[in-house]
Amino acid sequence: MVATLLVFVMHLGFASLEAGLTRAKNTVNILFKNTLIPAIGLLTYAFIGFNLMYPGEAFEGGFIGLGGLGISLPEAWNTSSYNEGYTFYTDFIFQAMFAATAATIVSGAVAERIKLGPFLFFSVLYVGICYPIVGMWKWGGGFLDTLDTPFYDFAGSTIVHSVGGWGALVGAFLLGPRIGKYTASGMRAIPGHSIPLATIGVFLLWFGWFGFNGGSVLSADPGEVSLVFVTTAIAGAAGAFGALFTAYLKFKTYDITMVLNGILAGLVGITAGADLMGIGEAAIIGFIGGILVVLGVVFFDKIKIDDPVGAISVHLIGGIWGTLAVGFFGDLASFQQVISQLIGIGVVGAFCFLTSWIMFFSLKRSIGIRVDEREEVEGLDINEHSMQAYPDFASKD
Amino acid sequence: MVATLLVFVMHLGFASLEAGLTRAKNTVNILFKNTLIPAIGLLTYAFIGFNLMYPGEAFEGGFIGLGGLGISLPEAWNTSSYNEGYTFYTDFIFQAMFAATAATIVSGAVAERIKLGPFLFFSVLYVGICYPIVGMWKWGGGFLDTLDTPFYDFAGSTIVHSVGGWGALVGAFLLGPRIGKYTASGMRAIPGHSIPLATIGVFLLWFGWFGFNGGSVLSADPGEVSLVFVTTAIAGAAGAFGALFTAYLKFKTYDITMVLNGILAGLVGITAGADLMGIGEAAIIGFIGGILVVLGVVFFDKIKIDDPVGAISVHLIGGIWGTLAVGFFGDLASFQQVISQLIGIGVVGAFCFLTSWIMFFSLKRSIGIRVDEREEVEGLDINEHSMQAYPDFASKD
Amino acid sequence: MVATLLVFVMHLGFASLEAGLTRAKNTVNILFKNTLIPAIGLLTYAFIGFNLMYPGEAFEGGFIGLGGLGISLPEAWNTSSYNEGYTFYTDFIFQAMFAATAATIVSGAVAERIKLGPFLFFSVLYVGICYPIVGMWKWGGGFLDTLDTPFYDFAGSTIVHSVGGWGALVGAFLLGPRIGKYTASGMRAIPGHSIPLATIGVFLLWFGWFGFNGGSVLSADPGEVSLVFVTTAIAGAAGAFGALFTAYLKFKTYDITMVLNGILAGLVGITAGADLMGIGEAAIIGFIGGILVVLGVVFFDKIKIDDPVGAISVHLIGGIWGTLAVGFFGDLASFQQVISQLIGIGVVGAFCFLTSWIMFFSLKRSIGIRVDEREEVEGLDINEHSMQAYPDFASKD
Amino acid sequence: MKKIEAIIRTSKFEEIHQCIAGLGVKFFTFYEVKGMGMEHPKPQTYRGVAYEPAYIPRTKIEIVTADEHVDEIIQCILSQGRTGEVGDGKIFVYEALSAYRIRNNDTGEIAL
Amino acid sequence: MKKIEAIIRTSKFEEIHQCIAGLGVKFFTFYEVKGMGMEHPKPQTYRGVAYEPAYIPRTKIEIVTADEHVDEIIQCILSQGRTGEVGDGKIFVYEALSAYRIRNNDTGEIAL
Amino acid sequence: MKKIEAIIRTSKFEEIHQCIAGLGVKFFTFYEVKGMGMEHPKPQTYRGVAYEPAYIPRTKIEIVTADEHVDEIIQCILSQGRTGEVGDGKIFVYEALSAYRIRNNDTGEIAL
Ligand SMILES: Nc1ncnc2c1ncn2[C@@H]1O[C@H](COP(=O)(O)OP(=O)(O)O)[C@@H](O)[C@H]1O
Ligand SMILES: Nc1ncnc2c1ncn2[C@@H]1O[C@H](COP(=O)(O)OP(=O)(O)O)[C@@H](O)[C@H]1O
Ligand SMILES: Nc1ncnc2c1ncn2[C@@H]1O[C@H](COP(=O)(O)OP(=O)(O)O)[C@@H](O)[C@H]1O
Repeated sequence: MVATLLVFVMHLGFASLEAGLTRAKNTVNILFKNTLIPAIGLLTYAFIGFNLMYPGEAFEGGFIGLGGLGISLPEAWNTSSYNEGYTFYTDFIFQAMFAATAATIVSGAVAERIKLGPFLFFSVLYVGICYPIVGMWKWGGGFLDTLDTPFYDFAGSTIVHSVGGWGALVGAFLLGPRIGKYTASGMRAIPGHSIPLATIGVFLLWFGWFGFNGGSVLSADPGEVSLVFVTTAIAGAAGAFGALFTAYLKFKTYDITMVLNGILAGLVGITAGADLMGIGEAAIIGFIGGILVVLGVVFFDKIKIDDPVGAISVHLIGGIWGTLAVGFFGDLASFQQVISQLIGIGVVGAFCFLTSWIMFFSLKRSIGIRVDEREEVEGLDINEHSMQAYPDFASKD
Repeated sequence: MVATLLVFVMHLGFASLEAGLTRAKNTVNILFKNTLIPAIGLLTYAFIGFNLMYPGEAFEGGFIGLGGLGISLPEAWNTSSYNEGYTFYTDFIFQAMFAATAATIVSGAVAERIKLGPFLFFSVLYVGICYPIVGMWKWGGGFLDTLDTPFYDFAGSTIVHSVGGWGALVGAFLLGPRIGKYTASGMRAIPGHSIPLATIGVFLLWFGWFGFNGGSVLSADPGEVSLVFVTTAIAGAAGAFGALFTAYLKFKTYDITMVLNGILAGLVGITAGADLMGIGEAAIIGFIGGILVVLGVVFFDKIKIDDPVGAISVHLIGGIWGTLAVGFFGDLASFQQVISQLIGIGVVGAFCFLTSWIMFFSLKRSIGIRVDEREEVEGLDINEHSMQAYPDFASKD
Repeated sequence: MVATLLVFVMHLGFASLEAGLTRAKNTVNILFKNTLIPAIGLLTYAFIGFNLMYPGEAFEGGFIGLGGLGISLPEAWNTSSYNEGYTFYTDFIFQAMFAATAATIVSGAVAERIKLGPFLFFSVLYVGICYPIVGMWKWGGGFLDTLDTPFYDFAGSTIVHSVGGWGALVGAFLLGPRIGKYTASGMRAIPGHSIPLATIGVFLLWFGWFGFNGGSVLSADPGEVSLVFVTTAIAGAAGAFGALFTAYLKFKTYDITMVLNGILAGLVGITAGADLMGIGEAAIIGFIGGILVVLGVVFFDKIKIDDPVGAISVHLIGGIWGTLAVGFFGDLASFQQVISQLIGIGVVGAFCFLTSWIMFFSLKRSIGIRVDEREEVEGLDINEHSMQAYPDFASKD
Repeated sequence: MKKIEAIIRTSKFEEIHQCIAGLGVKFFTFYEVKGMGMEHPKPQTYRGVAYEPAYIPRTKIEIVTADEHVDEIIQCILSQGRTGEVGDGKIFVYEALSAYRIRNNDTGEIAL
Repeated sequence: MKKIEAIIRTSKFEEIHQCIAGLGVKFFTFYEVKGMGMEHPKPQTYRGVAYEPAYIPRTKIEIVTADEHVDEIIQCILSQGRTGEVGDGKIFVYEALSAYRIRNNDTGEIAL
Repeated sequence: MKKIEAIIRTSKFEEIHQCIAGLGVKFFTFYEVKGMGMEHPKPQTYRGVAYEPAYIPRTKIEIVTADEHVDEIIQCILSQGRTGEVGDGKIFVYEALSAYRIRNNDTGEIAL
């Protein structure tokens, strides 16, 4: 149950990180979205998500199933006979806290230019429907779980992070870059407005990740939970160094935002196999995650997909890497497993890419997804919220 | 015991929220008060509060009782025979962390104009004496607990939040509004200086609330604790939307400060009956809480009671609503229960109103409670603390 | 295991506090260091530290021992037979989180003028080697633990905080004061740039301290853990008042930075004997800690050792006081114990002073430890990181 | 055409603004400046070290106006900006050679 | 020697900068100011209370230049600074008596 | 009466302040400005993208003073503000027509 709270804190972590890495004139907007997202996640999950994700035995091995609307209590819900050491509600609330994560990831990548309404609309559908459907494939006993060599994703490198990452990729692509990011005379930097806020965000995310991974043990077995804690801690630490070295080699600066992204990439990377790895393997996975995230940021900038916070690199690239790593390292490593992992990555990717494309594209064609140019230049805070994040301070832009 | 820590974090939540919703020139003052308040709470509660609140069986059904000064250990204090799964000290520290909450609530409503000394003096008395007396009426086995249909207040919608709310109301009224808030030409906005700080505050409060409510189960029964987690999460989420919709209908803006207040009002609302409600009922209670808080802010502005952070609306209105809701929804709903709830609300309200009036009024007549005009205009930080919160930044006012 | 997470949060607390109490132009630098330090701590501890600290029975009573490199799992590591209620990994990760604390303490005292590279180099060695050697003396069954009256240091007033404090003293001394701090015309104030950040930091540290101390019970005995929680809470609260009164008497201002330091000094003070004290004793120890920290700040300013955040006063003076207090108060109080405590303080002090002197001095003579004057005046952020912490705001300096 | 620069107490800005708006002067520019003068800034203390911040925050108003309005604007500032205590600030007047309205190339007094 | 002061839309700074750089004017000073004028600031709302911030943020550019460059610089600002909507700002010109380069005591136009 | 405007290195403010205080000049106004000039701002990097911030932060000092003090003040600034490297800044002098002390309506040089 503590794990549930830690996952809750991650939403604050995301809110802080994304606010810190964007400009002061869009801060209210980012915080507004990231405050509503967990609320949306909790409510939609209660209404429909939980049943979509865990439809029950009738749908075992299937693609989609719905066990009813709302929450209907099983018998003996309040005793731990429901699941060793866990009650029905413990299970529900832990899963519900997870749910909103996918939308938070998208929020970072589309920041500073997306319209509020369409984004919230997308979030409701993505969190309420797409995420639980994907989740069901593996965690709800769906077909990915019943492969010969079952697809393995311990706490959601693919099921959670890549789902968010694909949505982020599609959203950032369909929106186009922020004004002034890629100009005729080359790429321009748009620095985030508060490094302390971003740092607080990453520490809180790391903190929450212990719950994210630790809680996914879904039992209070101290042996396994402690192992997961260790791999989570080591992978994050190694990710910091992976990103630090790569960024230094490429840019010749000690870039704290890259170190922060590297920590997250290390964490996303270990998420799929947190219970399968030893210390050394966790360090390698984290370190490579940290390298990949820096290369990812450079790559997406090169193809002019503008992701202000690096969400695609962290969650999509990190998620794919972590999922594959289960096939290469640790207790399940085998060629068969690599294939299963690739199937999982591919199927989930195709589904998420498609559904988020459909949603963003039809929103774009109908009500539009991007604020108009003047609003973007003046800032979303003034225009969408008639507010300022820091009214007492003299700020630029 | 984890719950204790979560309640501790709430003090940081209050500090951040109140600092964020007030001006930069009063930030040191707010933080100073909110740093001392938990210290005051812990020390007075150890010295006298705990005994006032839990005077022992001799005072059962009574109005006031004192079981001695300081902390005297019962036998077998360090084993769980003291209380199923709980030691004496666990009980003490959990209650002690609660204690200071009432003063923190007041602190927000009287912010930006109250003198430091009188406020701290008030806090010591209110936290050290008034709060435990009220607490004893219900939780210490006092007369509210021995009504025919006992007054029900699970984790303190009335016993904690309204107690703070009444003090806040009286304090804000006797102080009068901040200079420039209600002028001849109409009401003026005095925006809070940091929305990120306020957002961090609310997330931390929500986080802590799981401990506040979850810990009030006073046993580690996983069934009940998990239910309480779910209702707490859902009520907060519904509160966000209740406030969002109401604020949008009334003001046509997406006001993040109202969403933040709405979350808190939802949480205050569910606090009295967190263990009695299902998901649907929690959602309704939270949603209505969110509506009420917006109406409350508008109402208090209309009658010119100036509450910079909305503390009265959140804690007093939310607290009354939550306490009543126990009579309308959930396992205890009955007409009799409504009456008992009304009795509780009324008695506690009368007592708190009276005692805080007496205290604030005699302070006002003797040493004065309000800083002088020039100090208020220049800011309390410079005048009461000879310091600035952000000396490196160019700030207005 | 929850305790582990709390200790993790302390690193965020340190990062926030140190960033808040230094200038905006050095914020990225401070955050960069404090983000890498826990990563360094985790990795070095996994590689070598844990074995240095707990070399096994073969080295009982010794000065230094090494049980191998890397982590080798004992049998039955994943069951609680390893240690009542604890697995091997639980133990490792808890200790690993502790490890980096010593370097974080140093980081605060040498802030705003030390070069990044040499500092990180120092940190790796200090955390990777010096800290575990000292830790082994007591916690790894070394000679301090096998004295006739064993040296007692419950959670590390000496073993953790003084270790950091000595390094901080040596570092700050060898670096010299920040430019402009002690001028011909007297001492000048260099205010920290964000009091809210500093306040958040101290609350998070206090929060984490419950894990630091509570987790050091090394068993889930609810009686002892709850006692430790109470003493930790009370000592922090009393420290706040100790510092408040002292600062008011000396400076005639309500200085929040001193109150924050006072809380920390109270916490450092209780750390050595958190399980031995009652409420009253905890209050006295904390209160005196709060007094000492203010006197310490004044003293180090007088002898021109420039410690921007008060780390030496908090951790070294507080640590010595707390360690001594075990001899004066509580269950072990005796003359013999005072002697043992003095031995422990002296031996650890001598070792840390020497090793950190050697390291800092040889770094100073070889690659240099201080940034050049222009870099210091312009800020480390621009010069070492080519970045600004708050690029959207107009800031001084 | 003259340029009036007034360095005023930030707290008096609103009154002065009202007064000159009453004269029909709707256009001006202002910004925060730091002043050294006879008034001394409130001493601050940080960790036991008292210090005087080097300056007092003030607001500077700049109004370019036709010669005939100069006196009445100055009267407004003098009357509304005064507390009588040290630190009320100063007004300076300068000659302006020409003025342009960027929106439509208006030149001269019509552009003010 | 003249001093040109232009109060412009902050969003037009970049275009104007390019244009005057094209004239070979590499030296100038600018800062953020607040303007009162015909354009009204966007109303804001805080907790249900709508309010107009008292001003519009603008940028002020100061260029001291030899007499012969004044006109072309003004043309730059007029052409690049215009949106045609209320609020484009103003340009004022003043006489400057002398100029010094601190680095090497250069005086007069050579110091510009 | 003259107005001296000096754009200086922020780091030289203290020295210049001391020097002119030594001349008995206790009143002046200053504020932060941004400068374009021959010195180039230190390049920054953010997530792999190097960029030059568009300007250098500088401090502008404004002193209105009687004609006879102008030269000595300028000497102070020239001597104390110099590092000899590109970017030391400039001093400009303008004519001021009149001055008023808001506190007591003093006018002319007595108001300075
Ligand atoms: N000669 C001057 N040149 C530039 N600014 C001045 C001058 N004299 C005064 N000021 C500005 O006016 C402000 C008020 O001056 P002060 O002497 O404190 O007021 P008073 O004359 O009312 O006592 C100063 O802080 C400074 O900013
Ligand atoms: N006479 C003046 N003196 C000083 N500043 C002025 C004056 N007139 C205009 N300004 C400045 O120019 C800005 C733009 O003026 P505005 O009247 O809105 O533009 P426009 O004339 O294009 O409609 C104002 O906000 C103000 O800062
Ligand atoms: N003609 C000018 N008009 C306005 N400001 C100027 C002018 N020339 C220089 N400045 C200001 O002076 C600063 C220093 O100029 P710079 O050319 O770098 O110094 P230096 O001449 O010592 O090399 C510039 O950043 C700018 O703010």
